[in-house]
Amino acid sequence: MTATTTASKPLSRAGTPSVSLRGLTKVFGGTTVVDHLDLDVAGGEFFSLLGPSGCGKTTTLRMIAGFSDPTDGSVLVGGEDVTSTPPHKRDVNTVFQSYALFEHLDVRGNVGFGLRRKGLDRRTLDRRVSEMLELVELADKGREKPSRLSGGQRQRVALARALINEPKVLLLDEPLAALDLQLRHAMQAELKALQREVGITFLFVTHDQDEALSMSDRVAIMNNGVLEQCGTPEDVYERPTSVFAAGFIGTSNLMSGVWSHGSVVVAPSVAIPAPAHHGSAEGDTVSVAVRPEKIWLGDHTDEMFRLPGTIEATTYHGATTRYRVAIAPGLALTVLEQNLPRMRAEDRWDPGDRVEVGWLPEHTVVLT
Amino acid sequence: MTPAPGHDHPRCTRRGLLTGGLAVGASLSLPGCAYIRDDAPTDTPPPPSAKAEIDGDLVYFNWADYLAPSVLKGFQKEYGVRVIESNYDSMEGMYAKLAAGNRYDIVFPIAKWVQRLRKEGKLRAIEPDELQNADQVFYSGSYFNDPWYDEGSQVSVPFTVYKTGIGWRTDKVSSMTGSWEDLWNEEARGRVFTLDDQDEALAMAALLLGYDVNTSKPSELEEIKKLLISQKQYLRAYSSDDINNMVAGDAWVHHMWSGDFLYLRQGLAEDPDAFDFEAPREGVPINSDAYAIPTDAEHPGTAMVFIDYLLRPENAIKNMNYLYYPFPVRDALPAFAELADAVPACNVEVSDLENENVFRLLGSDEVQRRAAVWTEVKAS
Amino acid sequence: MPRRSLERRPRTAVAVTVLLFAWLYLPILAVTLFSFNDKKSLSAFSGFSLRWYHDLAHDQALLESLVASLQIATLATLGSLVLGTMLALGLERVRSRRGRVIGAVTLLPLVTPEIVTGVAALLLFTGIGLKLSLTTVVLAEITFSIAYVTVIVRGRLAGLSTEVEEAARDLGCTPWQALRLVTLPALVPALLGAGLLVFALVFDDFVLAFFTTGVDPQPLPVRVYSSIRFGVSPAINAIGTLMLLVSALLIVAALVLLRLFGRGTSSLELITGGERR
Amino acid sequence: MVALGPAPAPRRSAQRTWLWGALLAVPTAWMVAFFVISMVIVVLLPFGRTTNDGFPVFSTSLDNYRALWNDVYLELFVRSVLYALATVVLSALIAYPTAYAIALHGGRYKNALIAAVVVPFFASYLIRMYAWKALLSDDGLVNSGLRGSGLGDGIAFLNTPWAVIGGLVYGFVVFMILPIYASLERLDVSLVEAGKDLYHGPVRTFFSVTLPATRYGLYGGALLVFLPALGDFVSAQLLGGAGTYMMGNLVQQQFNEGQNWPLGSAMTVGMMAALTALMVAYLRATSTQARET
Repeated sequence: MTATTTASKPLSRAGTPSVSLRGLTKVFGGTTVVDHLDLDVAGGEFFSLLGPSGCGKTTTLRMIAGFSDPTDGSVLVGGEDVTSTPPHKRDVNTVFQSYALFEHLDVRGNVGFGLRRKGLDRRTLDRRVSEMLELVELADKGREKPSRLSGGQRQRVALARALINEPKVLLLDEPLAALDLQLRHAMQAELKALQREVGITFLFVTHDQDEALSMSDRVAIMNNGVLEQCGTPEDVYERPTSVFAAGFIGTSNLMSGVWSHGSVVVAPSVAIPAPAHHGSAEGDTVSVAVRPEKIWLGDHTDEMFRLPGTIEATTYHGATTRYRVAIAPGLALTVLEQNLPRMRAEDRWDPGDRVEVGWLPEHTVVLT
Repeated sequence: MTPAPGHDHPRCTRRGLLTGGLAVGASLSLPGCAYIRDDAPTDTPPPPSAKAEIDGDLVYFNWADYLAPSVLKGFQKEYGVRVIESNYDSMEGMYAKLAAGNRYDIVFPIAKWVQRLRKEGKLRAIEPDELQNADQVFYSGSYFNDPWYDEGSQVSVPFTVYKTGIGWRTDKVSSMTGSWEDLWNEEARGRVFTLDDQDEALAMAALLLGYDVNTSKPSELEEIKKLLISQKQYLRAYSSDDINNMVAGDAWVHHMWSGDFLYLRQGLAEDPDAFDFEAPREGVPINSDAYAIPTDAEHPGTAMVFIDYLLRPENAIKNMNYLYYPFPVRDALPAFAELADAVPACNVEVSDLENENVFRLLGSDEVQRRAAVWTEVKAS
Repeated sequence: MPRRSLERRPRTAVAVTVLLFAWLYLPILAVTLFSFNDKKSLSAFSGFSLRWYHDLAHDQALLESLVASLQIATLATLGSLVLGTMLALGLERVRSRRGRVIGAVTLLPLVTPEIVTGVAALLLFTGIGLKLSLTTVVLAEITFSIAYVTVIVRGRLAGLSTEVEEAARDLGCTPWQALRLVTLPALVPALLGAGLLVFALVFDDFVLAFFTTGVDPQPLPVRVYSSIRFGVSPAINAIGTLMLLVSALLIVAALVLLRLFGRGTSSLELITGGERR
Repeated sequence: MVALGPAPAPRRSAQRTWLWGALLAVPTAWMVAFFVISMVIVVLLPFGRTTNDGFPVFSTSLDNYRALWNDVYLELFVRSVLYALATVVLSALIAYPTAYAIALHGGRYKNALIAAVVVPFFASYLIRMYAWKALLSDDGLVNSGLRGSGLGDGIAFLNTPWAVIGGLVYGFVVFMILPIYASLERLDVSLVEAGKDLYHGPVRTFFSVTLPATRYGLYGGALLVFLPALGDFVSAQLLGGAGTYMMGNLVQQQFNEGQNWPLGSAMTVGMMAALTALMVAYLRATSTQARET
């Protein structure tokens, strides 16, 4: 797998990794859910595991937390092997998707739960709980029962309850999935700010690519139990290394063709020039991807690769306009154009118009 | 009271069951497993009598509501003990509880059950000399000095005597004939009740057929069965709640106990003349109940005191006025004759007891044959 | 969202309902009314009197039966709550074929006629030489009630996210602590409801008590049964009224509790054992 | 059948610990000790006999099981089943309209009404039966009322098969009402309304939409009523007549007056066998029907 090579590349912020997974494998009733996963998350990093549901990301998280025993492989937290350590002895805490608040306790009782287990004296405990509630802006809700709180507030209680233990790693299992869109955006920003403030490693599981890209220092894309790609948000967006990564993050014009003389032939009449790709030989079948927003319908420069085409469909999306442009029989590209201030409705292309599409060769990504 | 944790039974039981279920004829004796044991020895002499002195609360086992509450209360007050009361609703039920090892201080068995319990060594001797009022029942020439069910009167003291006959509604039925055939009375068809009691029901049929009330001859039992089944078309139900069945108007003719009838007529009925009682000419079962003290009674002394207390004529009279059953206590008998004045058929003279229609103790086989007949009669 | 009712009232159905209510409550009213009667009659009310309550207050045997029944119901409730909850937790967490077999066996008492259970208990206790007493009644009642508790608690457990227990373990609880500090408190409403239900059932249970009772003061229903068969003291009316009152209060309390908190189980599923789909 | 409560597989498996096994072990041991073993004794004791002094002991006799094969008992068995079936049918006829009226027309009093139906069933069955016995006796309140209002000479309610069946319905109708109510509660009212458009008329709609949609409630209720009705002995004892003996009475008689525990156990086993056979037949029938629809 290509992922393993990228995943374990040395980290700039260095030190001992907060979490290391070594050959982590989970088999459920004959199905391999997580397949020999290797991963290092650096201290203080905001790291996201991104993938469609059923890709094994939650199972991975549960194995790190200790709720699920790996079939094979090991989990290290702060350099220490915790594979067979029960959850209550691991220096990690989890924010659950359902928040899993204790309904019979009030907010303070929930937040102070972990510290009380550690046997802290009352006064310290009260002070720390108050500080933590201050931090998550729930200072006035301490005596409320969770059932009386809003979704966002419940989520913050769950966060506070986990963070107060100052774990080496905080595991977050799709904590924002239950919130509505606006609240989710607000919480994304808050969560990121909070992480900077407390400096704790966040391992964040999500299926929402926007969320992963906007919040994370690094993102790992998982599919069918394996890591497809791991890197900074820019890396995985701009330079996807697999068909899956290119398709899962954002939209891509994916075309498969045959490698021939520095180009990929995707249709008899269309050969797309592509940068040299290691490991590919003449006549190999490869895929190429081009992001829709990288394609221009006019104002081309000389360096651009250009192709004639016909507008098939025009869809107005407010901030953008989306076109389907046929460039060969059975082959069409999606093109995304910003609706800039100077543009008016009559400036848009209509179906049937003949156009020329063009993009810079470096925006052609070759995938294997 | 508390469910004891960690019972000691399962091992014993499981092994017991396996051997018990599988062993061919072998009777392995495992102590503690009740279903694997030899037949109990019989005819052991009763343990000696206790002294009549209070030695604890009285654990009392009787039919429900079969003593005047005021008498019970008086006893508790006078001697400063509690009476812990349990009830049975059949002699068999009483026997089963005793057999299961429950410990009572005093029980009130019917005559033949005294015989059985004594034979099995389950009763303690009662020495009349210990009782201040013994002469009220054990006077010279008294039938109870040597009754058929308790030779030499070793383990029992007489409690009540009664007979079984037929009670009827004079306002509904006019054609009574003074025979057990009145339980087949056409006028009362569908409103006849027979006592829900194996011995009484079989005895009634046996007397009608001219057989011994204790018969266990298969041929006679077969006839009795047919006769009883033939009665079913006249019958409304088998029930021992004779008083209420009459009071509620459900019964017009009722196979019933003399004491119950008297209570019904004198104690309950708005119009006493609407009820009458007969002792059929074929003969009637005569019975007596007795006081007895089980061998394993924990407070036999208190039980002795209790018996003595009940033998006081004034207490016997109180009980008779409550129960309407005669107590064979010498100085109380005139009071009962007065009570039964209106219906002489209800009166039981001690001389009535010299009668062969008493329910005697039978062997296990005989009992089961009779039980099978009774079960079939009720089931069909 | 409130469910809409159908507009037209089906007159037959309403009539049957009214008749049913009359059928159910007429005897209760009669018992209550005649418990205040000043005569021993159940057909003519001749005047108000508290004499039967007075009789009851002085009927030691009847009072002892009442106390015995209360004791039996209390102990059987506690015992079956502990065992039934353990069973529910175990069945919910141990998901194996063995677990399913155990689950089926524990539910058998619910589909076994009580007379069979009673006979079996009698034979067992006699066989192992355990003297019949209030203890044996309690043991039999616990065995019979475990299934009810298990059904109710499992219903509540199924509605309870396993994440809550995991959260507790995540925050430093051993499995046992997680159970004690988080799961059990969350089960409190179901336990209360189940407890009240079992208490009412056992307090009023006749058949099992009939077969397993011994020398001690008899449980109230057994005493009532003997009285009914051999002529009734009207004090029975008084005690009947009290029993009706106690049972009714307990059941109403159980229903209200389950409705307030028992999101997992409705009061109906509790009594019917729920419906399979 | 009476599978109780929803038990969906958990979304995730918790990490295995000794705790759950231990939790399961204690009540399981209890049930084995007090239920399973007792049932084994019930099956084995009929091979035994009664000693001279009336004690049941284990043996290897087949007499008690053989004694069950007797015309009188077979007739009684058929009678018991008929009574239990009549109880089921009558209960359904009473329970369905009641549940229907409360579930669909109860409005905001729905919960109060259903609670009012349930409450009496937890309040002394015996006392209620005894009250009925007094009310229905020939000179009782009901008959006095009938005579008083000139409606004939009164009716002998008690000691008839119908009194016994009435007592059984009275005791167990709640087990029919609740499952039907539960299934009516879940019924989608718009289905019924659609049905009215489609079939015209409430009666046809009821039989082609409402009733089929709630049949599982009816099945469940039928079973929950049938089982206890077949084993009951109180109703026949208190309200029955000379010819209304049921299996429960037979068993009870062997244990009390009959003093023949081995025979009583054999009758108990016979009763369980009959029940099991009927249950299997019932399960077959309902599951076939479920598959067909």
